[in-house]
Amino acid sequence: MILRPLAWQRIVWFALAAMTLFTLVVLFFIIGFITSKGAHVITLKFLFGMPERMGKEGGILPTIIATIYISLLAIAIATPIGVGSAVYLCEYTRESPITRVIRFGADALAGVPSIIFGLFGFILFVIRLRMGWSLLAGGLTLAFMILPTIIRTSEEAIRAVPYNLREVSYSLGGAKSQTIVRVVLPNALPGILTGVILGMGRSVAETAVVIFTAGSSLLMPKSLFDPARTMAVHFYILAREGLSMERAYGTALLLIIAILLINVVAYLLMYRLTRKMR
Amino acid sequence: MREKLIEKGLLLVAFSAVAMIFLIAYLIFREGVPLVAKVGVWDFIASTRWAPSKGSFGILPMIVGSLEVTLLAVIIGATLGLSCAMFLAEFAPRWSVRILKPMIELLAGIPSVVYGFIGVVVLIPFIRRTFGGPGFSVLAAAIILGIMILPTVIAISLDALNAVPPLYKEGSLALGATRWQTLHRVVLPAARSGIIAAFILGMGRAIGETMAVIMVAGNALTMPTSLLQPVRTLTSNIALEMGYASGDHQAALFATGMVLFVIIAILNTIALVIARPRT
Amino acid sequence: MGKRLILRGVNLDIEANTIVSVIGPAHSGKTTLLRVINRLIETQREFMRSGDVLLDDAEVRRLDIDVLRRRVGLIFATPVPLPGTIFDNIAYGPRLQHHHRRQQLADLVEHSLRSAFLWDEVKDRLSTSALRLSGGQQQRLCIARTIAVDPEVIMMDEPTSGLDPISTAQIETAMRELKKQYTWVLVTNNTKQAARVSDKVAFFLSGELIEMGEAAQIFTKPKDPRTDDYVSGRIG
Amino acid sequence: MITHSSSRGLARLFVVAALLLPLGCSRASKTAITLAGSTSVEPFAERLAELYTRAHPDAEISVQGGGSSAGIRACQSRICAIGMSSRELTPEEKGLVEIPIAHDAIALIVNARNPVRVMTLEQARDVFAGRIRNWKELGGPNQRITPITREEGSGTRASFEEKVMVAGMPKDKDGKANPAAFAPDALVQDSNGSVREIVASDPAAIGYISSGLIDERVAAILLGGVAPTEATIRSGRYPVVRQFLFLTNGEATGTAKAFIEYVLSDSGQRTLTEEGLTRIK
Amino acid sequence: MDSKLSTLDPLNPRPLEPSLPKLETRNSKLETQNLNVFYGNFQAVKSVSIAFPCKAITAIIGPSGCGKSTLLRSLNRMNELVDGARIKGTILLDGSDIYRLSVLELRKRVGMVFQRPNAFPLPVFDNIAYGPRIHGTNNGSELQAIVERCLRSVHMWDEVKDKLNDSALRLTDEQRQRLCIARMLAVEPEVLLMDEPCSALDPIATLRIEDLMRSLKEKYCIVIVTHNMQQAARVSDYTGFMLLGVLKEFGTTKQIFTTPRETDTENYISGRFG
Repeated sequence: MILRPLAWQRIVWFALAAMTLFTLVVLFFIIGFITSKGAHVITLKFLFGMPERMGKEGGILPTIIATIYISLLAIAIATPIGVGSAVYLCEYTRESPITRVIRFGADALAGVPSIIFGLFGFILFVIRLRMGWSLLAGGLTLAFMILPTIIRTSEEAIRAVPYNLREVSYSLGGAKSQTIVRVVLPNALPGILTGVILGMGRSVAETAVVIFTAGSSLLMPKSLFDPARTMAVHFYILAREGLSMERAYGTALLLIIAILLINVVAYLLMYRLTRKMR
Repeated sequence: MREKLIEKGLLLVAFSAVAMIFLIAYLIFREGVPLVAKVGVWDFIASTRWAPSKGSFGILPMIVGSLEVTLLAVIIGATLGLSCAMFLAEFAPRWSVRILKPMIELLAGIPSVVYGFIGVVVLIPFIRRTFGGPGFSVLAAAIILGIMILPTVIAISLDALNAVPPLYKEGSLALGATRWQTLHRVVLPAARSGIIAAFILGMGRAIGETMAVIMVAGNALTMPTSLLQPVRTLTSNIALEMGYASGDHQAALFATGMVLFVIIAILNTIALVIARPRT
Repeated sequence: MGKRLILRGVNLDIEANTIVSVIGPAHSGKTTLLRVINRLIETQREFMRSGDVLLDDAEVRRLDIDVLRRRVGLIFATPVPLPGTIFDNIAYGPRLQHHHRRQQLADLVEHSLRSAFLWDEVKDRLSTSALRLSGGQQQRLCIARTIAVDPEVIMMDEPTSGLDPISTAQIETAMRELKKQYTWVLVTNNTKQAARVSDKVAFFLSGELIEMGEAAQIFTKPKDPRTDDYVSGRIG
Repeated sequence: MITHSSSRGLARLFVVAALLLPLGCSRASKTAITLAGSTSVEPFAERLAELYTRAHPDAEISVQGGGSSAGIRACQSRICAIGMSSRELTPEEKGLVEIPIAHDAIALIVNARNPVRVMTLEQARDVFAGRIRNWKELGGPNQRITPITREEGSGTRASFEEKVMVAGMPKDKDGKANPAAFAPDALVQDSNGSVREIVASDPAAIGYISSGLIDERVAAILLGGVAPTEATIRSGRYPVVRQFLFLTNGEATGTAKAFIEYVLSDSGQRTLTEEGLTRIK
Repeated sequence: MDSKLSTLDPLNPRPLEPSLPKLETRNSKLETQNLNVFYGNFQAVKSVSIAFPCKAITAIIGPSGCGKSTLLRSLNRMNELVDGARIKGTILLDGSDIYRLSVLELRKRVGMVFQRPNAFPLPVFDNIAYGPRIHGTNNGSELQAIVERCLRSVHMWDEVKDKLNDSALRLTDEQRQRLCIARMLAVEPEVLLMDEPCSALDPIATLRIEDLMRSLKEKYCIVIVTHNMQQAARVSDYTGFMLLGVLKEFGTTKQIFTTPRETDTENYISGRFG
């Protein structure tokens, strides 16, 4: 080594700082670009109006509503299953063939590309179970797409709950289920919530799955069995078909704002939930 | 008694993920296997001509295309992502990490179609002007995917670096090592499995990504020999043609999904073996 | 724990309403002993035991596990307040059994906190987080929490190892005051503490009970040379 | 107690989430129908549905893309009332009622800045088969051609193949010409719109789309000297024309029937003409 | 409150007066003068002046939270790893201010062993060779020689010479602690700081590490922090007693354990509190 360690460290510092800066510039360019092009499109009429002429004119209210419904539906289905699985994996078994099979399942599910989820959802829910293109079919498919995320993050959150808290509960005469409900889950809640938010973000952002399972109808969805077009799909169609670039930018900006809002709400919720514990 | 019931119920719930993966595999394979049997495994995966309406079902260019795009994307994403994570973990001031980390996680939530769209309106014209050709290319797809997986790679490898017990760091610093020496000789090896996991997840996202790739890759059916050539990946093949496919054509798309499934399984297994911590 | 033998041929008799200290160097099996008694060890990895643990002549494995753990309380080395308010912490155990009305619960909380000499310090802030208490207060909170489920035996696993001298003295005082109501088992690696508080002392080394006797006898004229080595500081 | 209140909080969250969802067990209204299928037909169907429901507020028509095959499949399994197809049905798919709603000419388009405006069918064939690779050969600038085709299975592509790619190809003994293969390095896009967007942004690109979607950023090539106008399309002089189909499983009833009648009516056909298609009646 | 504690006024401890009879230190190696260490607003060490002699073991004892670890960690500036840490006062190594050395140089000369054996998750060989490598030695045979010498000086060579390429995490706690000591010796420090090095070990391992310390004393200035009074009595030549951040008393080990001058020291030594 010719360079002195500190000189070497300085060089590395600059190299890493440059890479970090570059990364941040790229990422923020994306947001800046969308914001600068889309900000003027977002008006009350755009937010709360019905689309006209395939979205070339009018607003995007049905797509906002559809996005909210479908992502809430997805997490409402995936959260109990995911948290339940995580509780079983962490609290009820040790490493065994059973846990390995379950983990394999979750890992494999995490590796399935969304397009395959789309095909699967189309065949199973839309055609076989005769749900048609609908919020329900879309929500179910998305739920299984985000399930591995929720399992994984919940598992980590549950494992991060200090073991001695459980011991305290046991040593005060708490049964296992009581200990899980009263000590483990409340303390793992912030972590679980992170997983739920991640999953919700993925559902909001997903395009391929939704096109195949929930369809792309621009009507206002009135029931779980109605087809719908989410904001991400609407953006894709607007941009892809060249219907209206302006509106595409506006929709993209709204999508980013939606993700931001979800994160902020989650942060506030987490803060509220943990405040009492600190 | 009640406790036992709860346990059994949870076991059932926990198996739903397994059930789902088998159901997916079953449905995909049931549609795909007969076609592969008809065409022949070798002709399916090693022939370069894809013309389903004429009875040619060769997906080799797409396999090569998928792997090429994914590999390049992971190289881009991993280099930038790990550098960023190392900088944030060891050199950046704490307050900046507290601001930047949530922002980067937020970026992970931007829909891939938005990344793809930015690729179309910014990156493609740039490549077309700089290097000539149509712009839609392996390079464009790899750059877009590389950027797309950045937030994932950064967030997870940052977690892995932060999870290294401070004991190790202290031990190294107490021997008179610089922070960089400590980082690359002790912390990186100790965080190895977590960092590889980040790369694997990034890779998974890259190889499975569909919409963004369709938008920027050009989807041509050639064997990609240059970075500036258009390329079609396995995922985009499915999404492109599923809408109008029927009969054998549709089965061939399911078979494409099957191959994708197998490739991902192989990549995951390899990665798991590499990532297994040495004990 | 795997295949290691942690405790070997231990015969120990603990009388009611006494303070028995278990002393010994690190890895001598003291903590394991406590966990075998209240069966907390069953929640950990594979483990095997032979021999009996009798609580009032009943083998602990025959008792309902919840009942056993209510009868035999355990205080840990580092104070572990449950995240939540002080009140919630004390009320945790009683609430597990459901049948407690608000006023009853409040009385019970006050009684438990008084018993652990903590009431005066916290009575005005029962609804603040237990994590805001100092280390010594937290450990007394843990004692109060154990008292709230009305145990017969209270076992403590090096309860003052992380505490400053004043907090240590307060906890030792509480033990002495409460001796009339409970039987105490104190695991400590601080021989001086054992000498200060206990009636009887048991010395463990490498999983074996070497010697047990009155505190004075163990510290002044131990029968076994190994005990002598330890209490006089030649090993440990 | 924190453990209590927070789990209750979580429960509340889910209850609110559940209440937000309209838990309808069947379709909200009996007059609601779904159209699904070809992405080429989709924009026109959407426009028609918009106008129809404006006149009949009690009816609800949702229009899905998904592609001709998905539409056919959905129609066969009665998941949608009306399927939309831009290609002819294969023998296995026969059995559905086919209702042609419009003619659609497929126009060859180039960037408005590209000086080339006329091609013979054979030249068009050679461009897409990869035999002509430079605009110079067509009288344009010295620039490599970027041909853009549609994906295998697309109705637009099938029509183009049938009419253009066979031009001048040797005929077999049945008198049918084998179409030339598309150049493998041609870009592939999966919708008319995206083909148009690329051509609009790349002066070297050439593609083919529904003539109704041409805008000022792209120019239609006169194929064999004929421009795709209503007159040339209806008279059959323009060489690449296909039909857009509505499909029903059995005779249409209710809203579906009324909607089809509206589409075939004079005002429906006029709307289609306004949007750039050519009327069938 | 227990009457036995009445002599102790921990809330207002008096600092050790500089006027107290000064210890006769043969050439002191490391010395603090009026050292104060803060973490944010909390003062963990209060005006401590202490000199650590060459070729001797100095023990710092005291109950939990008395600041003994903080004192130790400020001697090689490891306290700086905590946000908001700062010091006031002087620390001298061989008579010159440690802040005039680069932090790397200081830590090279003043080595440290931690409470939990923190061998790196690397092979045994790489653990020992770590220090020499980061300080620029890359010659294979040279490293080989260093590794053997250091393992020999912690009496471990025979045990591990055949498993130099095994991960250090496979060793027992005691072996790992020895390995950490060997790793430190490989950078040829002058002062060894040990922060409760035996608290995780069983009595036999403890005794062996203590033997090792005695043998290392021939060459190094050793400072050990322990909450185990008996250990201090067994191994050290000098002992300092700290209480609530203040150095209450400092003297030869024999004097501290037999004739302490301060009542607090006596109370602590005799087990009346702590």
